Amino acid sequence: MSDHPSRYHHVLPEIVEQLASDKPFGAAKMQATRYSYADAMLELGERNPDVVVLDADVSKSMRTNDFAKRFPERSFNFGIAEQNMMAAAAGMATTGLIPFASTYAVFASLRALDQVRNSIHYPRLNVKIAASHSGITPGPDGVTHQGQEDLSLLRAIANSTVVAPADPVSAKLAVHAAAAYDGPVYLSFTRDPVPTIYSPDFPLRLGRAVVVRDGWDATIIALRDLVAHALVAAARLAEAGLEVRVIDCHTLKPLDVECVLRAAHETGAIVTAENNVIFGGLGSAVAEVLVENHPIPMQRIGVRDIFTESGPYLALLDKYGMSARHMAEAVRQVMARKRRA
Amino acid sequence: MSDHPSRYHHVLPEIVEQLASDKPFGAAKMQATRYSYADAMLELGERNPDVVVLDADVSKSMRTNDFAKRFPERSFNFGIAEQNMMAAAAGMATTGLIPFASTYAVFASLRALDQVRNSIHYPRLNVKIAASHSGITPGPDGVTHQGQEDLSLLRAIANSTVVAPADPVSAKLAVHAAAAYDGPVYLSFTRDPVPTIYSPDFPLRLGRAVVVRDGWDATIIALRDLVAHALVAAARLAEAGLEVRVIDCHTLKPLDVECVLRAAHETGAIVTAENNVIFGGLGSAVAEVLVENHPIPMQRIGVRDIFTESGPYLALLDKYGMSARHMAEAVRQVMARKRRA
Amino acid sequence: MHQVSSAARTEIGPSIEELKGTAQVIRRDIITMIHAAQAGHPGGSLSATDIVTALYFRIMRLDPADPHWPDRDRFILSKGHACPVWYAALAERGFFDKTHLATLRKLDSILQGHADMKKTPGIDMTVGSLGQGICAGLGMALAGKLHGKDYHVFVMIGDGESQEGSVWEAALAAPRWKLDNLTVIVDNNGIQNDTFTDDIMPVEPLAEKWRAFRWNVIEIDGHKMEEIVPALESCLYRDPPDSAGAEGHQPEDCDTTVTRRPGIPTVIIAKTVKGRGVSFMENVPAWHGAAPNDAQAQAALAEFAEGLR
Amino acid sequence: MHQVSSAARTEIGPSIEELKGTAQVIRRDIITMIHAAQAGHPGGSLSATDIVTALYFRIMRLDPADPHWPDRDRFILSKGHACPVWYAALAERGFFDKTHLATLRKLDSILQGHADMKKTPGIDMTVGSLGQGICAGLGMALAGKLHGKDYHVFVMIGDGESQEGSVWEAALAAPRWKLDNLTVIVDNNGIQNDTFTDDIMPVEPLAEKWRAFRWNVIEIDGHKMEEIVPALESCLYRDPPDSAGAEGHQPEDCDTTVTRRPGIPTVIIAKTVKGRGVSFMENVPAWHGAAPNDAQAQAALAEFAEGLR
Ligand SMILES: Cc1ncc(C[n+]2csc(CCOP(=O)(O)OP(=O)(O)O)c2C)c(N)n1
Ligand SMILES: Cc1ncc(C[n+]2csc(CCOP(=O)(O)OP(=O)(O)O)c2C)c(N)n1
Ligand SMILES: [Mg+2]
Ligand SMILES: [Mg+2]
Repeated sequence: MSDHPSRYHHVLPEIVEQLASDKPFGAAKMQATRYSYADAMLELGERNPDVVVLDADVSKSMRTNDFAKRFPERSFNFGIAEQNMMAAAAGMATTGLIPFASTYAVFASLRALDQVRNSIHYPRLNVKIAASHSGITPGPDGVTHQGQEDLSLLRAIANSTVVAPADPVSAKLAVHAAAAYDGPVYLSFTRDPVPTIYSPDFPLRLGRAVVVRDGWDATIIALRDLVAHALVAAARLAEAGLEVRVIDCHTLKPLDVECVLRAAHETGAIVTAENNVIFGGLGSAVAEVLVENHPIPMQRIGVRDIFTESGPYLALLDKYGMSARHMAEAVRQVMARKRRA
Repeated sequence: MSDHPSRYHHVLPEIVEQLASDKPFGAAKMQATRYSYADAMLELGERNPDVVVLDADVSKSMRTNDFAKRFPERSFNFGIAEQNMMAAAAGMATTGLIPFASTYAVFASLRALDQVRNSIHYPRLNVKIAASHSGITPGPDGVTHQGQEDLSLLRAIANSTVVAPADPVSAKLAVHAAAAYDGPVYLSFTRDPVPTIYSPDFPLRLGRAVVVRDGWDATIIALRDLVAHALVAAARLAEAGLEVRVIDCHTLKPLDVECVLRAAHETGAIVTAENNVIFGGLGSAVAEVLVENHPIPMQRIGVRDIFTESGPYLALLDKYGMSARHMAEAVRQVMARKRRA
Repeated sequence: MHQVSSAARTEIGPSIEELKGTAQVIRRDIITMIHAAQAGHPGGSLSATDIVTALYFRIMRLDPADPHWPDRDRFILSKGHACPVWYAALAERGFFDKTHLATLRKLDSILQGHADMKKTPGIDMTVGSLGQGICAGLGMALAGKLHGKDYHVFVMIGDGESQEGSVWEAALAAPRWKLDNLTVIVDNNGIQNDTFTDDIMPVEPLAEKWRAFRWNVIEIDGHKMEEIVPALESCLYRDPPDSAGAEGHQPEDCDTTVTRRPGIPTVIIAKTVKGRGVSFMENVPAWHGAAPNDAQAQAALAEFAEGLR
Repeated sequence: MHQVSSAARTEIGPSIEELKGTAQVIRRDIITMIHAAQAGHPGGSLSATDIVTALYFRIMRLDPADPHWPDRDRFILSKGHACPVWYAALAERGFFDKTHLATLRKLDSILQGHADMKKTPGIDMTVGSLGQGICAGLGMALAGKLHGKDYHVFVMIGDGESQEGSVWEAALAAPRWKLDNLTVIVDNNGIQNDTFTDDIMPVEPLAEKWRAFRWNVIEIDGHKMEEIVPALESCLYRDPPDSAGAEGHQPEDCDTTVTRRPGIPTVIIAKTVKGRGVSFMENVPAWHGAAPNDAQAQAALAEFAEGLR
């Protein structure tokens, strides 16, 4: 084996072992992180009587109906009325409740964005927005249900905290971290199952990116579902003798500037990877930090200026240039630019 | 005089003359570009029977009621129902009409963003969105009426064309260019009066940035109302012996990559200036291009991670770090970084 | 220039009995395609089937060879998740080859999970985010009036969809512009995504609401062709070709009399059964967005075969 | 812990006559502050004045010294552009010093162009984008029920604002959750930004609409204290302190009898005059969002002085 297990941090050993194989996640426990959210809400509901869950007729799909069954008096289904749900959540938060407003990313970040901005973020009320179907993770549903730009939209709103956890373990931790934080948090979850890649010791702290693989030749900074694919890319590049750092940038905003700059200084070349448009999201955030502090070659992986389409989730990642092989190719390109510079 | 009139392009001579003075726009004809939009619509209405104007109860403020008076049968006031207006505009466009949907930036980019994305941009229908009160140009109204992130939001939407003209002359040209283009265009206008800085020969072509002042020491890339202030910054820096290029990047998307890269290569240091949040807008767009092609020192001027407040427009620009002196300071800083690099 | 005009709309039209048969064919295609895709929304497709069939096979003026014909009537399935019924009807009507149906929701398909007007011939508006199709339909109706055209715009919305505020924005606007060339049909099947509408966010009394928004309201059984056809014909903006005059038109094989109300848009509130036609899907919320497995698909198809015989 | 409870709400309360006087003081402050700012919305501030006065000086349970008191009644001016009336009432009620009024819309002021709950003591919700305050009020009413509190939530919306779909989303939801601790007041002044509501997008019949959405509807003259006070008291979630029981409470100095409807939210549709109290502003659309010049302000203040004498 050409890869070094000791280079990985918080990644389950059985995952590390197979990363470079044909079926990198053959052994992984697969789960959609929307369900990790639902699980975490059950725990939170037990622990904190101020926690309430708001739905907009997708509680079956997000399994927040589990919370509704266990805590019926703290569960509110607004029907298909996302605007009302978001502004009502703000009103609830003024009384000390901690509302988790749950819907799909497209509806949270588009249909109700005015309420999200003016009623929640402007007065900085303690509302958590739980968005499933982020990125093009609801493959077969097609464009209208694919939150391909939600991270960019939420990052543009002042006072926002935007969190996009990579796997079921970190997703649950992110929910608890959001609940503990006083202020609005946008939580981005996947519709499709993603591999469980982390051990329970994953140190999720809002605003602190995590180096999940060491490396010195280049860095891939990824978030949400693309972290797993970044690990695969790194493992394959390791077989070719390249040591690539992988950073799980679960908190897109506030960005962990220190971690990004350390990677810039120590590896000299960066690839960003997000299942999100390449306008205004992770790639932009990292580019901003680089040009303002330490300009080095960088390349973005993400959805280009296009609406995608229906199809199986992984096939879409591949068709739209976001799979491990695209990341590996991008790493080679930024490294070539680094050498030329 | 230490400044060189020949360095300026398409800028009115009487403007150039006073740029470095205490009252740089004392001689300028002041007009809100929302009114330039209304004027252009009258011309378009005469010329093109397919052009219709849609309003959402701010036609008095945007003066599109002039169009309504002249072409009552082609004017539709939806009342305070921006969602309906945007989706109805899409429906109209399917029949060959060219709807200009007019409202404030906050409502176009927030309240109706789902309709703007799914009914207009996804099917790429020929709707023009005319947004007044972009940036924090509606000073005294306060945050809920200040479109401080509209450019970032619209840039994140696939298939979008985002145009933010600097002055009344280019604003009118932009409206005509948008009408001639087949597809959605977002037009961003100011609520407050801005100086007329351009001569009628201003070469507004969608997607083509314009160098309005030559320079080799650094470049300020600006859009909308901040272009005028960038010219002032450049004129003042010229008195200190620095030659700063100023680019009017009226089309934020698609970005004029060639023009940006030429500036990067020829001047080696860039400041971006937008009356818009620094997340996802012009600063991000330029940073993306730089890191992916020619990483050099850059700095962003814009609204930080904060909601602003009520106040006089120019006082707000100053308080929130977007006036000529901030740009000049930023230029000195990027130049220092360029020298160190 | 264009030679179709009223010829495209079959002068006599299929009989009520023929329409019933066509509806069963469409139901079969719905189940077949959702089964093949192993994803999609059978419940709301089946509740809408009879009405969509009446529209595409008897009411609407269309030319399958020229889906962009400016004079065509428009239909928008604002409850876009139910697009399998739309795709099946368009294919059966000849807008595209039936072989496409098997590609539903697959990569590179012309049949997206929610309907995309730029990918599928005959789809008049891209839909999927609830509450937008009705507003787009309003825009088309406004355009029709402006252009002096006599086409009619039909929009179908869901009862759950009626919770969206934008629906009521459009409801407020249509009478203000006297859009009697616009008809909204509510597929009132009593179920939304999570469960029964009454247990989530009741929308009744729907008729009273639409009346208060100044619409002409017709209430029908959304599965009785004998009620569907005359209700739809009664609100047609232009005279139906086989009608003597605008007032009190009554097709011979239908049992309902309805009167046109010039200058007033009509809403047809259709009482329907979600999953209609497949015994085990009928009125069961779980079938809102679930695909049948092999055995279930077979059972469903067997029921249709029964009905078609 | 907190000592105010019902004492904060004046047991006897100012008389109807006293309230009328207070309303004139508030009108004066509205004109003064908008004149000083040379920007703002006098029309909708003046049409709302009598109702806002009744709320803050007779109906609501509050403690100006503790604006965040959890048991306080809430008021949300969903039509947030009319915040000068809110600021004037809060200042008059002692929430902050009146000297602030002169800073309206100025840099660094606590009085934003549209109300900001984090900057102004007593503002219960940040508003300005129409159609959101009513939804936020719904959330507060839900929270009140969950916490077992007896506070009441009042929300005022505009007639133009009633065109926003989100208003109807909230209208649909409140009866579903039996929010009898929520009262919506429509400032039905017949004018919106561009001109008369009937010429833009008519919203009538408003009472019929709200009834179809299952609300208890009360229609009043929004400038007659004798109608305003009993209407507001009649829907108060808890018993008014001077009331014998829940049913048929009738304050002695008022001439309207109204009955509480447990489990049903109430909407008060108040017929008002935009610009009320300033003769040249009354029912003139141009005064929606224009500030008076020196002469106009003087003329307006003279009219109030007349009324206050
Ligand atoms: C704005 C929006 N919110 C949520 C959804 C997710 N969704 C898809 S179908 C559906 C339920 C629709 O119920 P209904 O309108 O009654 O349709 P039908 O019963 O006819 O299938 C929901 C909530 C959506 N498509 N759009
Ligand atoms: C969502 C939204 N759209 C547009 C506006 C701009 N606007 C401010 S006030 C106003 C008119 C409001 O009319 P109405 O609700 O009748 O208020 P009133 O007459 O009481 O002043 C408009 C359109 C806004 N504030 N919010
Ligand atoms: Mg339904
Ligand atoms: Mg009004």
